[in-house]
Amino acid sequence: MNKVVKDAQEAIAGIKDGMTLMVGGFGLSGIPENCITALVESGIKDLTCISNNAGVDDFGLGLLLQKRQVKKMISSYVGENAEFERQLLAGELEVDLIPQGTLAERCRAGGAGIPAFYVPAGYGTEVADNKEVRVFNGKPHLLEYGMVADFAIVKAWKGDTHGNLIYRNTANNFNQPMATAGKITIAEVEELVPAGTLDPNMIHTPGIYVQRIFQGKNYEKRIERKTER
Amino acid sequence: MNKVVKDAQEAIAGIKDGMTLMVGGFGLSGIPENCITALVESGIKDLTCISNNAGVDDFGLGLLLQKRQVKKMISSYVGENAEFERQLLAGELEVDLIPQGTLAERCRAGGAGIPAFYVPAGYGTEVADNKEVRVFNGKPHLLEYGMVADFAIVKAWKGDTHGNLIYRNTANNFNQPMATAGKITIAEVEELVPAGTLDPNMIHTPGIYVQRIFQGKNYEKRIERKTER
Amino acid sequence: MALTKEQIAQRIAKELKDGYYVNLGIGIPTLVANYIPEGVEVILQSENGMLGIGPFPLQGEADPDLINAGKQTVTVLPGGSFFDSSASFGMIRGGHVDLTVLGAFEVTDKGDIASWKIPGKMVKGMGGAMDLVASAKNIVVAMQHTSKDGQSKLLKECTLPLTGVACVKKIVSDLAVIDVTDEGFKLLERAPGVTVDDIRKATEGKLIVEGEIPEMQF
Amino acid sequence: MALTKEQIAQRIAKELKDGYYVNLGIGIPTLVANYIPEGVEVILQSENGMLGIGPFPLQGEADPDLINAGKQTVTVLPGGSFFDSSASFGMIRGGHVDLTVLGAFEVTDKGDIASWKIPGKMVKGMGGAMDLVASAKNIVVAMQHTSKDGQSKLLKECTLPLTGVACVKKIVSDLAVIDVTDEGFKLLERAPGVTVDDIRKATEGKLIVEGEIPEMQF
Repeated sequence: MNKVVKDAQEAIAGIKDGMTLMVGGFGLSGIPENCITALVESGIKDLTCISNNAGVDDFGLGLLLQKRQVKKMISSYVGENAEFERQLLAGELEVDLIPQGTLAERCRAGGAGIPAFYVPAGYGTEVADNKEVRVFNGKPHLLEYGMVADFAIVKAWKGDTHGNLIYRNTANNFNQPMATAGKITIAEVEELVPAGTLDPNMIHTPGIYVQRIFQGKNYEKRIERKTER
Repeated sequence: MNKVVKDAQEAIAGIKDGMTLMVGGFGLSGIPENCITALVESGIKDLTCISNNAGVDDFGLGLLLQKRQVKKMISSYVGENAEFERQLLAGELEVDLIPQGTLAERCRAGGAGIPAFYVPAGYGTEVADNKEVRVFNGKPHLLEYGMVADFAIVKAWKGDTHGNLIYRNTANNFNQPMATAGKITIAEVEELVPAGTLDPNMIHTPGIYVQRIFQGKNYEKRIERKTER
Repeated sequence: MALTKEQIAQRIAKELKDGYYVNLGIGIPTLVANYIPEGVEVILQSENGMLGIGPFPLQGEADPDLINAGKQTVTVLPGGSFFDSSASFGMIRGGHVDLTVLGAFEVTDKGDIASWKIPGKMVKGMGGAMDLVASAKNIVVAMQHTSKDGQSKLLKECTLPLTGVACVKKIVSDLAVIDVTDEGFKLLERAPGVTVDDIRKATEGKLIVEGEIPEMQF
Repeated sequence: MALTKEQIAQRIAKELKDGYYVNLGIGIPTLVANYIPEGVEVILQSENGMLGIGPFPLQGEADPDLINAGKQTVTVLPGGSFFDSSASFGMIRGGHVDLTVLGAFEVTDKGDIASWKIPGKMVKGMGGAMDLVASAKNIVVAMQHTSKDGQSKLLKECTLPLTGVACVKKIVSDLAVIDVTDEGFKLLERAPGVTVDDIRKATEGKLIVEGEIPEMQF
């Protein structure tokens, strides 16, 4: 068993034009910086990206948008990216906006073999268009579907050679559910340690979900809104 | 905010005849021993118990069965309890047997506000009787419902005064999903520490789910099948 | 005198009870944290995956791995915890959060809310707002009673795309505190110096005024 | 000569590939762990919430908080992890486990399996078996080819309540290795000294025999 790859270039091998990717992170927190850079350099295009946000103009997934490598975004909030808004209004980009909790649960469900489930979020709104409505306990719910991706790309704080991952603070966010939902899951970590180093009670993502892992480098970890006392 | 109660007697206050309880544990591992003893002493009866197993004849939920306090068991496997089998065959006990993964997911869904979801487990078997069947990706699935309980009673290794819980090894099992699904959740822990002691990245059950917590005593932690090299 | 944003937040803070788990939205709702009454301990949830939001970090201590749902750097209080987004919305969807405070463009007298989209002008996305309003046990909206050009935002029907239907329980605007009841907007309190008539004029939806309406106390 | 239980386990172990995540059921399947081929690293999953099951503990080191799905005390290997039951079955249901080995009372030539209930005689429950068979990518059944009184357990239709339908991919019995194909039971290997005719007599379901059938190698 060998899941360790050298770097982001090696990790993204096999990602092709037109594929669907899940990309972890919330805003710029917990995004897989190394893999995003490698994707930008690769020139792979027509990607469908499932990611809560779309980065900012010049960082995160914004870099892929800038280079027009993204055909479609599936997100809950894209407000920080002006280029995104421009491409969307110009009809150059398809966008599927999904309530954040539904998006997270669709990833979790995809990974957990649950093809569909009911949630109340979005009932009575345009999100409900063309969706099945069903009443449970007197309250209308929408049928939502589990989601999987060709590749899920996540960022963790620590990882081991078996693919076990630990996230740090709010950099966990979508990384944990998305890690379960990739046909192939790539994890980049700040620190890669030998199997047996991490406490088995404190693993956020068990190694079974991770096919490729590497220690990333030069993390910028940009802060979107630095707020101090 | 004060969630700490003195002991199991105080913790189970408000549990009444006829109520539905979720009780954590797998076999005898991770069961809330103190609360079970308190329930036996209380004489509360006609209980519906949602628990993966039914204990053994003289330990765990077996003690409640012995005293005929249980009207109905909702479980996946009850094979270790002869008294259970006797009561069942004699028609003295109602039993709802549910595939283990479906049972766990129904608890998780109940806690997470998902009223229903589809799973493949049980399709084509007697478990599918009277259940809605729906095909996703060419495969038939059953509609299953989220479950909640009047009280969920769980056992953790460590807990803090805010109700945050950490489980140990395979004693986690059903405790974590059930903790989310009690209208009132009671946690008994081997060690109760002040809030701020536990690493916030390593909490299995966030305190929001726990209404009452106490440090249990005299844990027997009986082993069902001691197997050594 | 219409309330300032800070005063709206201050008034909402009086809704907090000891032991509450609270989700505060972006904008005015975030300010509510500054006015938590003495002796009341509330635990703030952030839908990006934490419980126990503390104050903003000290100078030089901002942590890129520790942000709130508005992407601001924050700190974590003792007893806090971190978890993933699906777990976070499980908490919200399951009704474990006691109180949700959020902003709105428009609210109706049936409790419908529009807060996420202005067609042709703004396409940012709903974020977690639809999940929050669909499942919260108790929703308080912090908002301006009217638009800058004087149009009411407390309506019979929303003109903007909805975030959720029949969900808002209470509104604290710059003019009034209002309960959303089965019969319509029920006026509870007036901003200091604001008359019932002022509020009536600023409210397009059905307004119920019963008895003497007290001024807000701060 | 019919295989012993140990030999059935030994033969199944040859199905393991390096890097496989494997769930071994109670009984013969558990014994498979003793025969993992050299140079092959597999990680064992236990549906009560762990990856990386190690050997039974040394004398005096049994831990009540560390058991397998059969409630036996076990150990955890480096790189292992613990998680709750819903996460564990998420793993199973999501198809992340490469191979599942379990026992059976009966299997049909369409891949149906009965393994959990004998009406009027045994009411133990299905445990995780229904979840496992409904979702595993690859299911190998370890079983006796016939009952003690010589009745075939490889049938056209199960006589006992089903655990799952059209799911079994391979059978290793005391007499044979058999693939379950769209056309029926396809005989792959014979136990040493057992003839094709012996197997034919012991198999009620449709048996496909093509060409020379080799003896199993150990």
